[in-house]
Amino acid sequence: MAASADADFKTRLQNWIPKLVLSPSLAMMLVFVYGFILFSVYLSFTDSRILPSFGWVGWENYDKLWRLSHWETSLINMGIFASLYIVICTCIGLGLAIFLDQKIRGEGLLRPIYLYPMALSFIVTGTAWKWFLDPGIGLENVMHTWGWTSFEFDWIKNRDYAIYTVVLAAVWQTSGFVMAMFLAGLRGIDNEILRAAQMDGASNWNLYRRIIIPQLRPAFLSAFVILSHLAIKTFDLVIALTGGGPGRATELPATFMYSYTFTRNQMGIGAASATIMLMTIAAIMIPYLYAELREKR
Amino acid sequence: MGFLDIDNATKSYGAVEVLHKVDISVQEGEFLVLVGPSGCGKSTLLNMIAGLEEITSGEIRIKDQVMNGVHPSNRNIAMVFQSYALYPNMTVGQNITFGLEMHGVPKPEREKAMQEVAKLLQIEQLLDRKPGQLSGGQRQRVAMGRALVRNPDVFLFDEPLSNLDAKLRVDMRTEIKKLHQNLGTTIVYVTHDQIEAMTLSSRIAVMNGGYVQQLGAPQEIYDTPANIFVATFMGSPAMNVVPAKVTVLNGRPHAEVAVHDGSMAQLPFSQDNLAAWDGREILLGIRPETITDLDGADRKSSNIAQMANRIVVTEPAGSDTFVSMQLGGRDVIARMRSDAEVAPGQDFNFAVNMEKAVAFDPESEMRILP
Amino acid sequence: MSQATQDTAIRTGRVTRTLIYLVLLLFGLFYLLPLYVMLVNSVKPLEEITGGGMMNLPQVFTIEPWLKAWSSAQIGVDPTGLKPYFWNSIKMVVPAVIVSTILGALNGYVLTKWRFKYDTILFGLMLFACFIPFQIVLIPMARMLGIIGLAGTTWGLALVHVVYGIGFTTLYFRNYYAVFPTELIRAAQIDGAGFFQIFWRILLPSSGPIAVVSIIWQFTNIWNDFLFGASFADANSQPMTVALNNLVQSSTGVKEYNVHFAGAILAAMPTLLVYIVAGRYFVRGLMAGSVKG
Amino acid sequence: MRKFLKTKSLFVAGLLCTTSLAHAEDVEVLHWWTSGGEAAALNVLKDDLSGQGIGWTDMPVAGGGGEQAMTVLRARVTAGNAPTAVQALGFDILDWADQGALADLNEVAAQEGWDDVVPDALKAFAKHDGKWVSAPVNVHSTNWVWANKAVLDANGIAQPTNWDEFVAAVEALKAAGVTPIAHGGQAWQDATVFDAVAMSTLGPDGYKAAFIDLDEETLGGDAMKEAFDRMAFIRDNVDENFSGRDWNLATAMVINGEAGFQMMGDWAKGEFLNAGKVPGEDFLCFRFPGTQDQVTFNADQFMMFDQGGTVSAEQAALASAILSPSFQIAFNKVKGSVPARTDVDGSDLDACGQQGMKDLAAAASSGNLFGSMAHGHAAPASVKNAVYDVVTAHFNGEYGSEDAVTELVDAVSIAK
Repeated sequence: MAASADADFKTRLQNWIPKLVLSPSLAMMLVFVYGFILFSVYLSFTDSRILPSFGWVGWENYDKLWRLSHWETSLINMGIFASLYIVICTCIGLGLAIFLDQKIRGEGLLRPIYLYPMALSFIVTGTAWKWFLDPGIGLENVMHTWGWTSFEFDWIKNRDYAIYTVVLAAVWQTSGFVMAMFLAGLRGIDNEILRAAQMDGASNWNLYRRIIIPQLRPAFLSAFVILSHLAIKTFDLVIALTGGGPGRATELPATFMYSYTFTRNQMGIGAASATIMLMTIAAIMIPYLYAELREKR
Repeated sequence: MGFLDIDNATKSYGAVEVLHKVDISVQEGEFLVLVGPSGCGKSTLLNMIAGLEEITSGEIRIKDQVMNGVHPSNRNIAMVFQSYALYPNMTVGQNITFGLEMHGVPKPEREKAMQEVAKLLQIEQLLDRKPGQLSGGQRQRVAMGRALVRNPDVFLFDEPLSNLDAKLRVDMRTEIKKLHQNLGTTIVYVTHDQIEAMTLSSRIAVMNGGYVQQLGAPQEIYDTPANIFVATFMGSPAMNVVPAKVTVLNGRPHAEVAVHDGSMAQLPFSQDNLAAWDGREILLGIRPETITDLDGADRKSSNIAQMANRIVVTEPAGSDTFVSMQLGGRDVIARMRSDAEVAPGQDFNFAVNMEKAVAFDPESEMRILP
Repeated sequence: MSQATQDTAIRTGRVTRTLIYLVLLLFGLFYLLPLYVMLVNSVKPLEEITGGGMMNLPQVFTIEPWLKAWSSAQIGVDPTGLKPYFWNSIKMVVPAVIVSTILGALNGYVLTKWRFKYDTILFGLMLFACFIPFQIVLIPMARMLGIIGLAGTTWGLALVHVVYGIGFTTLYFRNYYAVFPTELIRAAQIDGAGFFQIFWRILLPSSGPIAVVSIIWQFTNIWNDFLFGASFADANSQPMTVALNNLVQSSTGVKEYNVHFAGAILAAMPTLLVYIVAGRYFVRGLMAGSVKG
Repeated sequence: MRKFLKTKSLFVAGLLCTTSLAHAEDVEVLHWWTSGGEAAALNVLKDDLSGQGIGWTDMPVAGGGGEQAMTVLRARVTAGNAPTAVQALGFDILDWADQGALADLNEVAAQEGWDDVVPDALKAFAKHDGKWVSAPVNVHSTNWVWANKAVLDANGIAQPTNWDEFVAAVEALKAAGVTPIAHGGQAWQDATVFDAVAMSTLGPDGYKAAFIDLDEETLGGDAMKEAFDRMAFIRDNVDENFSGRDWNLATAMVINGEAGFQMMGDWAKGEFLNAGKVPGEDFLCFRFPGTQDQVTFNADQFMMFDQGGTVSAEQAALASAILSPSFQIAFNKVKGSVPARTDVDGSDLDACGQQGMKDLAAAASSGNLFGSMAHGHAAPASVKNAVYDVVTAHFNGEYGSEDAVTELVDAVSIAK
């Protein structure tokens, strides 16, 4: 509302208070997020190495970046990781939520068990996971001592499979959280619709497939946003679990960017990879945000 | 100058004008009802009076004070919302006195005012409850209490009864009417229910498409609707509107209407105004209650016409029986006494009280008679 | 049909139910496994761990590793254990969670109930900010903190967490307030309540469920953060995760796995507690807002 | 923001002006020595300083051989809040000195006569443009092989002195069903082995040409391919579970007799000693076959950050304490390395340590002392990591030796 010239004090006050209240958050956002993004994009065109410096080098960093074979590896890994992670988390989350919604005795006990991994960082659970996945002391070893000697589970040591152990641990951490979101969605569905569908003779399977799951669309969308943001930011997990190895087999863009910016003293290349990452994120998120926010208007 | 003046008020959102130059003047103690279908702009107008929406152009004055740009709380108005808008975290008592508290009224006075209002509305025993524990009717009372306690210049009601069940709605309607009669306050009341509009108001503004279609006393609007929209919107069942042709027989204009078998019935008008329309098409408006059997016809009427037609369906409704027939190619409803002897398929001799008949220009849809 | 007497409309047979319980329990085990490994090995003497048998229950039960991790393990030069860092974390987390939640609530309130031109775009900007990878802000953020004089302080750290948490808290509260009846706001306006009075008296008392979601989310994220804590804290404000990292990642010498595990569980204790205690409200809070359209 | 950052030196100068004066009486030390032994060693330094009334603010950031600490350092310097002293390795020191961020310690150095007692190879990293900027703590040498004597004896294996003997020894162990080589599959460990293999294959001149001068011809030459072939041989003789293993667990395999050899720096000794093993009796330490005369080294130093133009009394005291003979001995006894100054009495050190000191002095005087590529003393971090990438990818079988050589040339040229 634009205040009329003859508005009284209270009305005028009420017109600018909301904007005033929003402004600190906005200012912080503009400086600390968008300002920094611009800064980082700018750095990607400079010869920065150990600290920011401002010698303009044009596209050189991007050129170097695309010549690095393990940048490619990290992008491919990101594709594998993100798609598997999002799909598996969604499936497990939805499945568990549906099962848990069947008037399960002990739901109060199971729910926190499913949820708690989200509370832990991989700095905390990294070692336990590493042990568990290690064929020498972990699952494989345990199976062997239990007499199943042909059991093999050495993915974490295997260049081609290591990325899947990263997926496994990541799914462990977040699928319970996704479950909670779906459970919330399920609990919000009107029972009368379900009864009506049952009167129509729908089987349980059809009930879920045709009636319930389509109604969970908002939960799917929320899950997608949260999962994709976690996938993009996955960093601690890789560092704690594989350190990017074996070799560079589990390198992700986030770890790539970190290592170039901070441990390899090639801040320019690091910034270039960050820029590409941000553009990818933007390409995925902006259409989504646009659709979501427009709808609500 | 009225008590509340709406002077050429216009509202637009961007380029879209949703209210067009509304001009209403409300007198002190008047009960104005804004009625119309959803999206007609009635709630927008109410919100503009309340100060919840800005006025794009024009003026709103209360007691000759221009209210444009004045904060809602400084207009000395009170509002009852459709959902009652009771603050869920406060008790009934706190809900009622919240406005006073915001205006800095000291606690003892607030208490006193609250007790008075609670007594008036018979909700004393509810004062410590939370809104979630109340029934619909009780919430309605609390919402009114919250408005009353402020002792405002103008009460605004935004469809306050639409969330109640049918019986309660009727009771509350009566209650509001009583309250208005006892307190003599000025009320602007928004509803889409024309019965509420008729029963409660001292004047009605019928709105559609952002225009005030007609402003007047209830009976005036009922008897002489300004146009087809008002005619069909007000009254239940709605006024029958059928195409007819004006023929002047014996110097008197008649409406020539086709009955079920295509033969023509001639219905004489009471007035002569339509002589100029001789031979032209009009739309004839007949209220259901003016079509009866011969015994049920209004004895005071000086112009009862007879018309033979075939009954299609009968719907006994206890107090009345509704009878439908074909007239002018349309379904027409007649409202008969419950003991009228009618049966589907029967050829029946109807009495039409042409004194109450209305005629519209089929092109402009405006009333041309009476 | 007897559905009317049943709470849920879905009915399942006995076999299906058994299967469902089985699956649920299996997943429960899957989720518990790492915690089990950590717990079991944190109460074993070191020899027992190096002797192998990660999954075995302890033969000798000892509480020693826990005591050591808490109060006497070597974190850097001083054998202080994790204790002092625990308080550093608390001092950082509490204000950061409170401020970011309050700001998120206010933003959500403005964005839903005091709409103005371009507010959706502003919200979109805030939401997109959630996706920024934190690694790229380290250097410019450090410079900023230096300029405003908060470098190396708990307050500086809290500020950083507030900045990068607002996007999420705003999202949660905005979605929640979007379904909050606007008529209540209007009623309060007519009653004479101002911007903050409406927020404080009307909205906030009804925001319990979503506040729980926001607090849980922020609390766990901030508590578990390592990158910012390591980069922006100095010796007196290093949070628990950094200390845990120093304990676990020491480059040479004997790795005291039992102490490491005990320390890890200690570091995770507050977030675990939050999830267990408030988990119930969490689902309720999600229901109340954030997963609705 | 750009205004603040117009030129590099202005940028850093601006930072240093805002450097806090809060720790007037304290020194703040950023390091990653958090294990019990290391911390005990640092405590010697701390106590020394507190004897002089100087407080010690400890700022440990462990992880990744100092990678994490370097990130933190960058944030601290950018924030204008640089610590007094920071543990650092090789080229990192020079990089920071290039930024103009380090203090000028010449005064202290002159007083204490550092120029005379610190070997030139170390000075190359501790001095920048003729200015002392850093105080070296120790010298690690990285081309060691650790062996379980009992295992070797049981299989009739003598200490190998060249590659062929080493191959024979490995084959013998393999035939006996012992894991020949204990190894942890982390990039820096792969590179540590590669360092030694390259030194033995290319010879000292080739090593220098390839990794210090970054000569493309040598990097892409046949000898380099041979070095990679030898890496492949080593890869074939480690156990299946090597990937991601910490180095000390690999050492434990040698200690326990599960494996015969481990190629690792001298810090591995601490593990043997902790396990109660006696050098020469229970385990052997010798130079990697074919590098008997060479020493590849890395040195821990404390670089001193400029605290506003002058070297404060505390900072000077810290620097001089680090290079004091008593601390050098006390620290290196615990750490397994040898003192950074050559004039100290090493009689307190054990057999391996004394051997190390002798080797170092000999190598230094004969020009056979080289900075370790794997530990950032041959080339800057960017190049080091580029080499890591290739070595570790090759070691994990991503490509063969031929491709590895091409990749190496390419990666180094990108990183240069």
